[in-house]
Amino acid sequence: MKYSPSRWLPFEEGIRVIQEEMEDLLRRQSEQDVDLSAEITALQDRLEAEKRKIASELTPWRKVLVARHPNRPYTLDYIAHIFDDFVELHGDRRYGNDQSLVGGPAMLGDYSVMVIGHQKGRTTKERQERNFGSSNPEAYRKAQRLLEMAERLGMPVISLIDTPAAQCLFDAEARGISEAIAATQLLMGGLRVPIVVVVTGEGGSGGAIAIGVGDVVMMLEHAIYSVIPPEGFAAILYKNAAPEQVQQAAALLRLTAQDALELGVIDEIIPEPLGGAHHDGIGMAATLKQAIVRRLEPLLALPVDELVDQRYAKFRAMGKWEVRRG
Amino acid sequence: MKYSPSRWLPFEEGIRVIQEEMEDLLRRQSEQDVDLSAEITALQDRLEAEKRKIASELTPWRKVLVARHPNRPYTLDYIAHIFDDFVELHGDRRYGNDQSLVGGPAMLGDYSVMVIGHQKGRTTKERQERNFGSSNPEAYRKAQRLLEMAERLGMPVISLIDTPAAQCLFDAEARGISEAIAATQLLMGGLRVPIVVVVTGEGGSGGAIAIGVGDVVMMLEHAIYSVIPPEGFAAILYKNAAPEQVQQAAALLRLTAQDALELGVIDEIIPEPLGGAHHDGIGMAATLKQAIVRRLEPLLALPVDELVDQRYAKFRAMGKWEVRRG
Amino acid sequence: MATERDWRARVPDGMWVKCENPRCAQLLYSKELDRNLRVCSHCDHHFRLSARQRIAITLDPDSFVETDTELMTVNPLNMEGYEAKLKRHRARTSEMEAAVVGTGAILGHPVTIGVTNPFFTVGSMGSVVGEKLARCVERARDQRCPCILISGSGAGARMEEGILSLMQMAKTAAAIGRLRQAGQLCVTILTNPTMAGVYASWASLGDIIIAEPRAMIGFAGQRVVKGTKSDLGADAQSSEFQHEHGMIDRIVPRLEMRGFLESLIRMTYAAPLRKGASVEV
Amino acid sequence: MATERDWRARVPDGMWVKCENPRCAQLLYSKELDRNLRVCSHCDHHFRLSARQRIAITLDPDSFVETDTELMTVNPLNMEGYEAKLKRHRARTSEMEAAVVGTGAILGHPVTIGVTNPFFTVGSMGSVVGEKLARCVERARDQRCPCILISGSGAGARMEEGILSLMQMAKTAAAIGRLRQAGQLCVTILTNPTMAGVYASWASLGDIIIAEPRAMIGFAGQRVVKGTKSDLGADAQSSEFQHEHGMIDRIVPRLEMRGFLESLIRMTYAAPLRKGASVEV
Ligand SMILES: [Zn+2]
Ligand SMILES: [Zn+2]
Repeated sequence: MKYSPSRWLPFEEGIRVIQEEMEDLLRRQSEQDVDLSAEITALQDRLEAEKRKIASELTPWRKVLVARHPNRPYTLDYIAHIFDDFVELHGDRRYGNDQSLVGGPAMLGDYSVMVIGHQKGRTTKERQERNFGSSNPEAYRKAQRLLEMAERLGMPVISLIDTPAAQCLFDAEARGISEAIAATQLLMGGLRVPIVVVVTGEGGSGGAIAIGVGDVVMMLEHAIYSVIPPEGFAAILYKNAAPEQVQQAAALLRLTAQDALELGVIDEIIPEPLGGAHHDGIGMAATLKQAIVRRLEPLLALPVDELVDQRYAKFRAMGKWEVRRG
Repeated sequence: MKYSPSRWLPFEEGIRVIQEEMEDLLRRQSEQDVDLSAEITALQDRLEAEKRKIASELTPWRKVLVARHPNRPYTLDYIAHIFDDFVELHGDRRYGNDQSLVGGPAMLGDYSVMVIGHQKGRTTKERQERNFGSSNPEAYRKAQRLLEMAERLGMPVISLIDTPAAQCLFDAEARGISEAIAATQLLMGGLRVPIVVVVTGEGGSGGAIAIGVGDVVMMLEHAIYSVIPPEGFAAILYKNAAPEQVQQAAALLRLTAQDALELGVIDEIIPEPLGGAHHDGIGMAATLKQAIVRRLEPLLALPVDELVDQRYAKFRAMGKWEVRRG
Repeated sequence: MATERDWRARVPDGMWVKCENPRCAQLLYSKELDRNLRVCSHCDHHFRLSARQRIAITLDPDSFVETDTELMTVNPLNMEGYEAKLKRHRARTSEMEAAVVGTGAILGHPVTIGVTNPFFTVGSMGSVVGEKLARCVERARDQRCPCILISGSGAGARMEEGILSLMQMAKTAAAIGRLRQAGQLCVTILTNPTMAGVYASWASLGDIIIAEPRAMIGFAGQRVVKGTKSDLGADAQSSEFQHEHGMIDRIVPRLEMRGFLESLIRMTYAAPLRKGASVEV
Repeated sequence: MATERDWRARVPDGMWVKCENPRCAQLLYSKELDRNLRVCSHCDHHFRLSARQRIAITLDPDSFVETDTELMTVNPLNMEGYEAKLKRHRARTSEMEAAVVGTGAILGHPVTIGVTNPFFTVGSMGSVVGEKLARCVERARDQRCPCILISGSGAGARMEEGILSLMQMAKTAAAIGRLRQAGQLCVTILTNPTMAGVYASWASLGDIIIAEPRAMIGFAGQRVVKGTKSDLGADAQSSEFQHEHGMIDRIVPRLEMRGFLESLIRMTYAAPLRKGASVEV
């Protein structure tokens, strides 16, 4: 995976310092032909320790920053490393070719699947072309088309979620962003092939759940899944929210993978490399692939009516309430 | 039905003259308190004879003019006179509310049906709003939505065709007019409720066949059904086609109801009032209603698989060819 | 009867009430306003109605039987202030939650009905609201009758229930999917306001979608839009805009709504190939 | 072999051929042009290919078996000049009609294939073309294999067969509808030109729609557009415009087309819940 030059989150300062020292050591070793392997090993241990420390201190707000990290692997990165072949398909056959969501058939080992997923951009130009992963209605209508195709052709679906939120500007409203989100959920709710959903980065409200209805729903360890961005929630709670208030809002929302698991919204947390997926995208993709295959194969064995009934029952059970007696 | 002031086709001059005489007589009778009933009866006979004469001389080109007559009943006129209740539904849930095609559930006697049909405008303003009955993609996507709803709810479909052609300007192209026409035909081809199609006026090429796939296809006596407007065909055949050449092109195209019946494209011709439906819209609606009910009821009794197979076989058989032996 | 009690509770004590529309502000005789289904006779402003008022003007008299009242909201995220807020809204509205659901009839034809109450947390959808609506849709499927869902929800999802409220979108959407497969009609009626997570799930999924005039209807909450520097105009979030752009079948004034529904329900039951006979409720 | 004969027949006698693209007009060595699948190595212009040339560059070698050759065009409207026109095109192309259909394989996987020939009446669709394509689609359904349809049709419907040619749109669309229900893939490949009645029926109904670069693709024929005073720009009728507006999945250069199809066909056959086993052809 090719990333733009490393960018560091504020709390990653320790890692940055050690990695610079490491580069120094390696340079000196190769330029001056000295053996610094002992120092390098020591530094590797320090790096590992620092990453562990950071990982242990990942507050919900820090997870938000990790989930949004510009070096975090995106859907097309995962596709490149998980699938052996991928044919990206384009267009909603109605209006446009929205690039904030990608999809198409792909080979997962010996069998084919249909992959859909939000796609943020890596470069400035690509970010704009992909609208920062915020989808217009056309993106969801493309997804619907691919989902229906997958059902007809008998391909299971892999859906990767990574969006700050659906597009909410005038044009999106005029072309029915609400209808697009609603109809995609309805379609996935009854689709007669297995669906595995993974929140890989930002699971941003309606834009996320639109492609979030599956037989299995997983989250990467530091991904987030939220009904509203913490900034938006803070704006509702406080006037001109200060940074600490935004951080507090992030905690209140229970938006981490650990929260989602506890609340019964997801089935599994997929561990990330130490410090986050942005430190080892290839390792992350390998872990993700294993999880997808492990979850998908039992679903392929289920009779389709049972599969669809189970998926329905799964989402029907979501939510918490009490039953008042007589 | 309320029409704008009568407009006369060139070959209807004889009718115009007699009707003016008739109005004169009726005015004199009421103003001068004289009995002119003998004269009136004689004039009525002359009017009838003149209409008969015109009817016998309706060339293909004249039928084109009758089919396009601005006083000809339109879909909403038929709906008003055939159905006991009608709830017009709007919008494609994607982009727009195209008024060149109307539709919604309606009561046909004791049972409900889903009606769709092109709609030209009567007044100048309405003509523009309805784009002269030339449909944009949204119109066909609205039709698709209503067809799918009819299938779910178990309502048979009545489709009334009256369009010069589908819209072919830049915007229609950009929003997929071809896809919209193609997908509507595919949908109607397999819809699991009975479909009765009637070409009531202009059956203009792709815009017409888009909603023309049914178990029974009928045409009004002076309606036309054509792969291309005669003007367009003349333009292909001749450079700067003269009026006679356009008339000749109309004849070559075999676009009348009688041609369509002979060529196996329609099942029945529904007779029009003498001189054309524009002389008696209410009478026309009554005849049309009878034909629809008579054709629909046997279809309701068919098992749905058989219904759909028959419809498929019907269209599969269309066309003429020879089989070369060994 | 609960409906009657609530209806009265919402009428101001005085005989006169000022029109809510600031550009009208006409003084209206409260009994006449009620007779007019709480539509201002001067400016046609449609006052917000509670869930029970909606049910009263929608169903055949005395046909409504409430269901699913045993579902009680909890505080799954331990969100500070949520319980107090619920308590406040319960006291103010005499309702336990923002949705009222049940069965009833229109012209004697069985229907199920689910209504969100804009007076209770602006009709936001938490776990109990989502669950009640899903059960309402499922009941229509089981009893093979049409389902009528009426939205009045300015907030969409209920923030205090976090991600659980987001899941209610998928839950209600999936339920409507099953109703469609069963060939039963779903009509949604959008009233002021219908926004965000509600509009982006069940409210947009009616076979037929009706809106009251000049209701605020849209995806993005105005506060959220402001925060993200949108150029969204106010007009884009109206019944009229949504209708013009093909999202809403009809805008029906409140005084014509019952008649309109009667036509729809009559025609639905008169479909000659309708799936399944209706079951007595 | 017919394919070979035809392929040669389309190569000019001389060793050098001028690029069709007037802005290029480069002299190309004809054998090299053939090796390059008749794509200009200077300007990337894609020369038109006959139906048999298409089949040759699409299917596994020697896998094509032509079907439905017994269908013969008649003159159902007694249109003056139609028979002479057919005769002319038959002589020019050594083909009986504008469509060639049959069965074959890609990577050994069975497929059916139907191709319209832009050199025969500009690939227009009359009764025989429609019937051949419908049978090609039905054969894919019967044999439970993918169907590949390749359009090169500037005229859409064949005017000389009037209303009967219009009906071929409905016929082919309905056939693809049945193929979909049977869970078999339909890929359409749009080449220069794909217009009107062809684009508004089967060409737009592929599960996956591919186009060659810079092909003229659109609904309205330019002559018709002119007659109705349209403001349609030429650009609107191109692969690139249609792709940008969401109508076409991918624009694939001819030299990459076979590899692209291989991926699609391989993945189609590798779908774990694929309906029906494939039947040996
Ligand atoms: Zn007022
Ligand atoms: Zn060239």
